[in-house]
Amino acid sequence: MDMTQTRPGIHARFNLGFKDFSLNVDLEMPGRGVTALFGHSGSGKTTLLRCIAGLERAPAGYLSVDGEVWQDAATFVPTHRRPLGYVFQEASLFPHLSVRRNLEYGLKRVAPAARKVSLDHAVDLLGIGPLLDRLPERLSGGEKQRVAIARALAISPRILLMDEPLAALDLARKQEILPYLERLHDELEIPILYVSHAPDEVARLADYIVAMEHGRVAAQGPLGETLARLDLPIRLGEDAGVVLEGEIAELDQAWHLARVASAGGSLWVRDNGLPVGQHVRVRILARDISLALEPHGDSSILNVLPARVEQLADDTHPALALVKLNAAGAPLVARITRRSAARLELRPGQTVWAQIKAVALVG
Amino acid sequence: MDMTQTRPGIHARFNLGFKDFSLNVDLEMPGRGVTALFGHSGSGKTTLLRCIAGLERAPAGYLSVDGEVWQDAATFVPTHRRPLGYVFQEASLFPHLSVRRNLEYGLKRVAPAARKVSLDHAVDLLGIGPLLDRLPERLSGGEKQRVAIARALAISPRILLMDEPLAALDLARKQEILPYLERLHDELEIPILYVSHAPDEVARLADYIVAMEHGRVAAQGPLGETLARLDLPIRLGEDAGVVLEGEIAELDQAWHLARVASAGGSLWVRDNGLPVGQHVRVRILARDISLALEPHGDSSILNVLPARVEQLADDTHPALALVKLNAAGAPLVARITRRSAARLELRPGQTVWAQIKAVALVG
Amino acid sequence: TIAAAADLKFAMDEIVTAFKRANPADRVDVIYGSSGKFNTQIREGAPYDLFFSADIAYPRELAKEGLAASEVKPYAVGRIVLWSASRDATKMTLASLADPKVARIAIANPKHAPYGKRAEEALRSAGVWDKVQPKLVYGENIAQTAQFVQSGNAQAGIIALSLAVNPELAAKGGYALISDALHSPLEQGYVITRRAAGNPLARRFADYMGGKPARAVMVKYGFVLPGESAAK
Amino acid sequence: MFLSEGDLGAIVLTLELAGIVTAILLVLGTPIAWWLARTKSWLKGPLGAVVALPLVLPPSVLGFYLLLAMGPHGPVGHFTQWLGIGTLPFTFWGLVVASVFYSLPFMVQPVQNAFETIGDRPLEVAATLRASPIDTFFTVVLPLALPGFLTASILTFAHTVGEFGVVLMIGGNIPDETRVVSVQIYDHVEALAYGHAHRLSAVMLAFSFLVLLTLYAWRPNPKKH
Amino acid sequence: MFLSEGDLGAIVLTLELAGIVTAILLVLGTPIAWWLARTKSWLKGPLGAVVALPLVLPPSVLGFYLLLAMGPHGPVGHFTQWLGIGTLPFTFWGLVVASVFYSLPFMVQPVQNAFETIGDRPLEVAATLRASPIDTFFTVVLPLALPGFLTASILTFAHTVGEFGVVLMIGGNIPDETRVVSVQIYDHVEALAYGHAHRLSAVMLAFSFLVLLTLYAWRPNPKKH
Ligand SMILES: Nc1ncnc2c1ncn2[C@@H]1O[C@H](COP(=O)(O)OP(=O)(O)OP(=O)(O)O)[C@@H](O)[C@H]1O
Ligand SMILES: Nc1ncnc2c1ncn2[C@@H]1O[C@H](COP(=O)(O)OP(=O)(O)OP(=O)(O)O)[C@@H](O)[C@H]1O
Ligand SMILES: [Mg+2]
Ligand SMILES: [Mg+2]
Repeated sequence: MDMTQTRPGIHARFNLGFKDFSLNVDLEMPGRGVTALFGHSGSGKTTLLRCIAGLERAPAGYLSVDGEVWQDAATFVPTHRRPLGYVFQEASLFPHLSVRRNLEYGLKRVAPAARKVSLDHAVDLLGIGPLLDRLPERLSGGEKQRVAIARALAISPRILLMDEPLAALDLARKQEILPYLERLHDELEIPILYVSHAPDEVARLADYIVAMEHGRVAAQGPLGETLARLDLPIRLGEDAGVVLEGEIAELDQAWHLARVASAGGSLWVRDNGLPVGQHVRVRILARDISLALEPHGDSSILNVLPARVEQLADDTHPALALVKLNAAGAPLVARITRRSAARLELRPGQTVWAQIKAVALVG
Repeated sequence: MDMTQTRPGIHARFNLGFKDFSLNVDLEMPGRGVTALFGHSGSGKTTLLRCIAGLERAPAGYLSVDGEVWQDAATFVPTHRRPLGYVFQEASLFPHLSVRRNLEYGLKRVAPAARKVSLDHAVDLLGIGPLLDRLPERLSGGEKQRVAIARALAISPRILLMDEPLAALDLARKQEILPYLERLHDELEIPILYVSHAPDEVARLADYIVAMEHGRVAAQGPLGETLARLDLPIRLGEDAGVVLEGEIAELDQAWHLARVASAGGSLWVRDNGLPVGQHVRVRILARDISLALEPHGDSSILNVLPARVEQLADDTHPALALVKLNAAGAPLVARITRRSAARLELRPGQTVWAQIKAVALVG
Repeated sequence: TIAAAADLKFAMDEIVTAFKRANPADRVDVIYGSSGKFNTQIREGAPYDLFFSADIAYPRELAKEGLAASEVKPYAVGRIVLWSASRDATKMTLASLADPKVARIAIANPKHAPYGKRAEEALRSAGVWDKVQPKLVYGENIAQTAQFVQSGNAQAGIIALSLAVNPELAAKGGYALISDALHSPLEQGYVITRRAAGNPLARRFADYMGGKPARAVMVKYGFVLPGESAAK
Repeated sequence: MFLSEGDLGAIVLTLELAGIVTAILLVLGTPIAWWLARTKSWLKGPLGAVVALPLVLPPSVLGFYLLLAMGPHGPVGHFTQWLGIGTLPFTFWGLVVASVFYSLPFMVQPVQNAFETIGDRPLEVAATLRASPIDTFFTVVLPLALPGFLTASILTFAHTVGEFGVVLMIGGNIPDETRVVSVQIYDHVEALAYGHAHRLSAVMLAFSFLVLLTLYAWRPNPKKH
Repeated sequence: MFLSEGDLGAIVLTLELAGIVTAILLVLGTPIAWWLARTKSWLKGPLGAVVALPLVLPPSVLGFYLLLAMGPHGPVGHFTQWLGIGTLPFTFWGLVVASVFYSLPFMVQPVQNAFETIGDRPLEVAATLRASPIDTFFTVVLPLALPGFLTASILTFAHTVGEFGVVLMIGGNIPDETRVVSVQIYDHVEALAYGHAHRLSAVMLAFSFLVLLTLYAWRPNPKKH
């Protein structure tokens, strides 16, 4: 085997069989940023995370993280020596310890010098301060899950594995936690492997996508590219779209708006307090783009970009079509009805105006 | 107390105190359709369901379901005598029984004459057929949850309590299960109390909304009305919007579209195979409506309705405004930037064109 | 340390008290128990210096195996009595045990308890064994046998004379001495163990046992001394 | 023959006794364990402690007290005589009663533990699936507590087989009625019939080993909750 | 005085013995229970059964075999003599060894059950939080198995207090060294000194009741998992 040499990023190859299921993956994931694990219920996401954590021992597997070999023919680093944080699909708090002592459990086992995440801050942000002295049996479902997230963060892991961590949380809470996770992976430069069924979470957080199907990897790649592919087996459904990179070019303080200069052109987004020059990412969903043959000044739509039609493809429903556009080099995807496509006589090469109803700043 | 007389619907009044939390609710919910329970993590949703199920015994509580008193000063019907189905927040399968025997557990305890739900059908639809002989410990998170749903359905309950039943499921699976639940409550005419954090689920399923906050009911009312209220403490965020009633007026087979005649006007939606004349419900999200001062024929937007501005209100972000519209008597809500509102000089009484990018058929 | 058969308990306690009064500097501990158990334990190195057995066969065995430091000497002869807590046993004979009103008769286990063996012999000699046998219950030792009778669960029993004169039992019912002609003599013997070969105290106590005060005590507690007959 | 007829009789008697005692204790100990596991009463502690008390007395002393209690002048004896079934000592059923009393903690404690670790959730689920409390008890609680029942049964069975202090006192060592194997082996040892004792001990050990092994084989694998 | 000096000595000795035996068994029984709970080896069944076997023999017969084994001619005796510590019978430590052997199943079985019901998840969680297996054992497994340990300790303690068959055989009833309360009470009963026996029994029962009650009070409330 020539795979034992030092390579950056995460390399994982596992073959593991249960009675009615087998996992066969060979993955290369970036060593930083968020990798979203996607896939149907029962497609093997949890099993993959468990293999990476060393909780499941795939025979003849291989795993290296940033050049460190955690598993190969000769090596099997036991879980407690892998510097990872794991948020289980079920919160799995220690029932005999109070919330506080659950949080401290891992923290105590990390050398003070290696502590990089502020537990107090995590506690505040996850809103579990008032719960610290309770036993887990007295927590609500979402409260448990938040404690489990804080517990995994408290050990300042060098890689974070999260199995649907936000599934039991309400939207408002999610919207508080997501930016925190984003900052975490930016500041600590740790890779996060994130299982989620929520496309908005994925689109918002992920830099890299792995789609699982029947224990195999159906597709993998960087978020932007992958989302713009029209043939992708990942059905993001309502949340198909693209992500563009850019930077804040101008702030409009009166209207609380910020102009993002991206490859595709200028886009106005809500001002989230980021300074001019800040590198950002914007997500544009296919469902938010309508096409017009001419620009209309009297509409409430702020962002209108000229673009060229590149490709038309089927969508999930026969009434709909996906239109891949090229806006000054940046890929965009629009979802419109086939009838509209016919009425506007859309064809590759044509120039249209992409009216973008909503642009979300995602990092 | 004069509350013991027979009243249709569900009447619940509970006061229950934990150490740091108290539940104080006085609720009237319709006796059919789906009531969505909304609220932050820890706001008391699970506790309320438990009180209704009789798993928690609120002193001096009152509960009647369709005129049958389940709890009052003199009565406390024990849980096993209440004809309800309960899907717990954690799947809670019996660990010693196979999936099949978990499903049969409740079924066996229901008189054959009272069995109205086809177990086989539920099993098929939830995709758990291949799992029947497994023990719960060998299931994935989503698989467990699906079994739990089937198990609760199998007893053909007269009221269904569901605590975030779809939280662990992927979008595709959700989209298979939701219509099934819809049909179930239509066909069986059983009320469903449904806890969910997913606004799309709520908007799609719910007829009635109860928003909880700190153990109290912050708002309650029928879906349509409640969603159109701009002052509502429920922050549906991205999924604010309205629901209109209507019926299928015309089918456009070539483009797989259907025209819905609603109070607000004609709307084209994807054809889901429903016959002409069918009563339907369509959901229009605020984020999907853009406003223009004139109609534009050259856009890909199919649905454009004339409407009158009724009210302008703040949204969650200072860059945004919610605009309440009146389209031929039907309420619509649009979310646009404040800058656009200013540029278009929107004010109450003005006539605008509501360009509706997407209309979802939700029942 | 002295290992003494359980039936010696009362007599030995008094003798030891007297011995200590005479020799205040000496320390004497007595342990009571089953002779068979002591026999096994001495073979396995139990720290007993003197062994007063309820059956002379045990010390003889030890002596034969070279575990004794003295000859085996008889110190008493045990007698058995018929006793009842619920009726006047003084008027009973072995034959009256066949009476159907006597549902249960307690004897010590003839297999290993010397008193039980003599009881069986006596019943056989009296010719009532066959009639009585189905009614028998067996005690582990003579004390347990007495308890069977005392608690009223057995209507009669054959126990040691030394027990029957105990105030605890004498208060209830009464006893009838069984003729020693009906059974082989129950010789009780002692031996100094090999361990105590160099222990003068052991020898002094053995000698004291042969002395007059000790013999008087033995008689008082219902033992018949070797070569004498039962005093009634 | 390898074993005497008396030995065989004793073996049969022992198995009968241990089997019956275990069965009775399953029936009797289970509700006690359930009550102790679920109650919130302050009596839980004291009653829990009382259950373990018979263990503290030496068996033959306990036997002695039982003999007094069950004898013609004791309270239990009065009761049984009033029932018209005479007194219990020196009968097989006397042994059974005494062994039940003595082995109670071996049954109650492990079963109580098993009940306690089940928690409320399975009971709640069963209730929402229409199972009455009794139904739930048999279809959910018992199966989930199975390992506890097995442990309890093993301890009870083995202990009843080995016990002889109480048995000797209450039973009176009557062949084919109360002379169980433990007493028989004891007699052999006391009579210095070591060869006989060894043989019988070996048979009992081998046999018990098989019984225990069978019980173990039944034992389900640990469940993840 | 209410109790004689000999009685007091015996009580102290008994508590020492029961305490030491319980402590030793906690140390000795726990790894055995852990192994039995976690192993997937086919030896699990047979070894599990072997642990329960000492129970099957009557105590004094077991004592007899232990006496032979630990005596000057037995294998254990040879070993201890070779170690230069003489032979164990008729010493306090001989009692301890014998009681440990005899009470092993009372410790192992309930603890094994407790270990088994914990399941894998808490161990996995601890591993992801950097706890080594030994660390996990002390910080997660032991606390979660506490009720099992309490039951085991109660059974072991009470049983050691009450046991006298083995103790009498191995200990030889030597005052202040091996004459424990159970033997003392037994002697009193045998000597028909009932009053004395009653008093001592009552003291033992009362005292044990208090000890057990304290143990019970410690017992944590059942946890919902
Ligand atoms: N047994 C209990 N003892 C004390 N407090 C409790 C107990 N059960 C729940 N609580 C508290 O009551 C509050 C409401 O809990 P509940 O489970 O009803 O919340 P919820 O709305 O279902 O939240 P989630 O969406 O997170 O499941 C929470 O703050 C919780 O901590
Ligand atoms: N211990 C096991 N024994 C046998 N089969 C198992 C075991 N654990 C999981 N499986 C099966 O392996 C498959 C993959 O499970 P896994 O938990 O990885 O799915 P998942 O992608 O995490 O699904 P979900 O989104 O529902 O959590 C499932 O079909 C499951 O039933
Ligand atoms: Mg999973
Ligand atoms: Mg909840």
